[in-house]
Amino acid sequence: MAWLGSTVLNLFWKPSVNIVRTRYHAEKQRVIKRYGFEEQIWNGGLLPRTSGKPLPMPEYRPANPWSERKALFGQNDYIDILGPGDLHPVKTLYTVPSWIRGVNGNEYQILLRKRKMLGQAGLRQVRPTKWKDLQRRISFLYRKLNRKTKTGPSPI
Amino acid sequence: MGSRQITEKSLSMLRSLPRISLGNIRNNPKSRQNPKRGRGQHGGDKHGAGNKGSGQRQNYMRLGYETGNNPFYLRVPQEHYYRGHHLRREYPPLSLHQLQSIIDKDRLDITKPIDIASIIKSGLYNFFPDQKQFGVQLTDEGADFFAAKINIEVQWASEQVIAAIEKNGGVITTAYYDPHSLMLLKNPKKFFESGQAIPRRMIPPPDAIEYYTSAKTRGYLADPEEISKERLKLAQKYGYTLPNIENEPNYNMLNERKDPRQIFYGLEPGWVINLKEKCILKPKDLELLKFYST
Amino acid sequence: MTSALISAIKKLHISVVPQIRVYSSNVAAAATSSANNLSITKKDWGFQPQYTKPREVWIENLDTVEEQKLGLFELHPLVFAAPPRIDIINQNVVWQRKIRFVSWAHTKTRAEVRGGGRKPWPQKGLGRARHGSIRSPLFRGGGIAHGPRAGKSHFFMLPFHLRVHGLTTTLSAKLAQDDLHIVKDLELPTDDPEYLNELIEKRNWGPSVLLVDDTDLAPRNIIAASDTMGHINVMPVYGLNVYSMLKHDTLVLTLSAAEKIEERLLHWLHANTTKEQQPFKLSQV
Amino acid sequence: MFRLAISAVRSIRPLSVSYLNAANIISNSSRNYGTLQNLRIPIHTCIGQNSLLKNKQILDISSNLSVVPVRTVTKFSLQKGKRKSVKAVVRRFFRLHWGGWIRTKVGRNKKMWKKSSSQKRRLRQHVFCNSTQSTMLDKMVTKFWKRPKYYVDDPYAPYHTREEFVTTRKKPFVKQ
Repeated sequence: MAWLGSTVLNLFWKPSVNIVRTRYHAEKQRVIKRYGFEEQIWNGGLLPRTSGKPLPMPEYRPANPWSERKALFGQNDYIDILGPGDLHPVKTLYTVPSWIRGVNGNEYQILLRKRKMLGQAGLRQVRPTKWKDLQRRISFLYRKLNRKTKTGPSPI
Repeated sequence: MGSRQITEKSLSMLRSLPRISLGNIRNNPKSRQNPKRGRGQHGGDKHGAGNKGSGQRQNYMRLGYETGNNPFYLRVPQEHYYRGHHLRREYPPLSLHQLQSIIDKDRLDITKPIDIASIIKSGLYNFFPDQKQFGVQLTDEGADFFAAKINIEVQWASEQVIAAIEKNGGVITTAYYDPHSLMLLKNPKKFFESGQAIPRRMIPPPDAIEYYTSAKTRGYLADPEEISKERLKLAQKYGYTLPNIENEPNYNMLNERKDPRQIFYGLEPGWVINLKEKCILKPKDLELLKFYST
Repeated sequence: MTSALISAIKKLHISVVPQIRVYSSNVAAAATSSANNLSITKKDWGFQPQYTKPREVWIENLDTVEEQKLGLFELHPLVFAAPPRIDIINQNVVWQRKIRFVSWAHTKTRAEVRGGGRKPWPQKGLGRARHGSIRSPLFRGGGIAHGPRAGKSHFFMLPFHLRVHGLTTTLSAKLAQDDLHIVKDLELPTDDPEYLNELIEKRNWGPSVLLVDDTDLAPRNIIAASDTMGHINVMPVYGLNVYSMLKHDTLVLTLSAAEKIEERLLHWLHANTTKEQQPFKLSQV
Repeated sequence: MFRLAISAVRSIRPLSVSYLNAANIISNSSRNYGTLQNLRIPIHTCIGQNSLLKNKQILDISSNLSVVPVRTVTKFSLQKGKRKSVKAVVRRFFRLHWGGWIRTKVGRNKKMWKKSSSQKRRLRQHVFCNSTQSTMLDKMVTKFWKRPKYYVDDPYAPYHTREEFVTTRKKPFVKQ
């Protein structure tokens, strides 16, 4: 009797089929842009290997960790301890420009020092725009630091 | 090294560890505070700015401003407490108690006359001639148990101090030094290295002349006979018997004084001290001799 | 034969004085035992080691590829057996990096970017956002707000005694890890770089070697031999520093250099350093 | 009438402009005494009788140029980038060595005719500032004013230390 039941079912009932509209990525049409537009994103499948212009990879140049500058880094930093005692390590920092050698402070204090030392060296005449920007920055920082910041205890 | 030989143990442990290099060193954990502000549920609450007000808005009012009131620091009537401070002379104090402890620690040689240079050299007293400080002021703290027989030269001393020193058979002089001379006395080596001739000591300014010529204060410009009279008077006033220093074995030391123009003991103005060749160069020119002797 | 003798001497030495050997100063300043020209130097320091015993190291040679032990040498434990504080070493290295570092990264503010003086469009009536300058930080091509400004210095002075202890700690760590060698002098028989390479290879000194001599002018052969190799460097005593000691695998001191280093560091460990401990002032340098 | 006025204004204008210039020169040169002295010679020699720099009006103004008083803290000064003291504080208050500040009383010179003698006596006293005020005053002055000053015969000498009280004493107790 089982065969009868199944044939009856097959006669009267059919499974519902959903028709799905498939659209694959590769079949998508590109949006056509106006003339001269250059697509920034690569959408042509795999990346180019052999032909065309090479990717902008910089040439590999290994750094020399034993160049003279790196090999002797820090020499004479303890010259006041190991040396005869009349020379301070700050005096041996030849690589640092003299106006900032051994100086510590905020931007305003550094700029004041720069103006004092480079102004005498003729920065004003040689680089008038730089000089003007320096002056403007100093006056801006003066107003900002003195009027718009919290007042802490005075330095000891 | 402690009792458990921690250094030895750690050094021997280091033997079996990889080589210390630039790549594997670090500071102690938590030695540095993280400069970043928190962002979590409660870490990101107020970031230390508090709740409402000018703190949170970062509108920092100028110091002392009272939102329109006459500020406190301007409200108080003027009273020039500091008037003339730039003209006044300072004398940093050294108590007799401190002096006694310096002597007890054997950092001061009392077989020689003591002046400000030897006090500085003890390393237990310091002063700054560039800050209008004009030398030692000996104060009477510890005068009761001061028990050293010394020949000391200070820049300022009170009557009690003089009595305390003379009671023990010592001698005290108050002497004026100008700031430049004090600079030399504070760091003689630096001056000698500069290769200059020792200058003359300047005479005291008008308002100090009286103090330094008075025998009561044992001024260095006072008459010696007056001073010996005053010594006796002071002994009678404070009720002690004045020891007779003439019979002392070190009478010469107790009687040694500097010339009013002299800065260092044993060195005269005009001399140049050559530290490198360890010799003294003395002027011979008559004009120079005349200049330095007046 | 030699090594047996030396081990016998060392055993005797240890058995006589148990755990802590306080140095007795009645031994002659330099006593030389005649066995095979082996010199054993006992030193009479101005500052006696009080609780720790002196370190003993071999005096080696550079004139043959094979290592020859020329004698024994004593090193002061305050300098060469200090507690190995890695944090002090790190602080010293950070300090050495920072004193010479100046950040030159720079951005222009809206005041420094060219142009931007004119109001780009009227305040009202256009339906656009209000703007006063095309160089404001909101604009493309405008100035940078709170950007880096050139000439940011990171200079600071590490406290004096931390620097002294940085040197002693690093020297101690190097000695404890067998990376510190004492040689008689820096005389080489030849100026051939191959010889120096072979010597370093043979003695297992690691590729990079820092040689320290007491004099300003090192012998010609060692300079010529190490000239082409960046990782073999020669320094005078006053040039010695924590960073270089850590960068090079092996530290080689000459006898006189070791004595000089010891003398300087012992001096500072016992001297009155009030002047050195004052806060740094540029005008006083 | 108006025209006249305008022309009058016009005739004044160049004068005012060069007057500004003159002020510029003066203020620039007064920054440095050395340059001022150098400038003095050409001014007197090169410039003729009817020079603007000899104008009495300008000279009056330039000789009376006064620095605008600043009565708040300057945290970073224009010349050296350092903190500056508030002079108004130094003129009104006095700092004792232990960190306390003393001041006079407010209104001590006002309406004295109607104050009783005891009130006047109280007004003559000098009193302490409280903790908040002292902290503020400490922020307003530099380390120069916080350094103890060792004068001889200082009338404030007894007040500079607080050795009398157990909780404020600094020196160790000395057994004799």
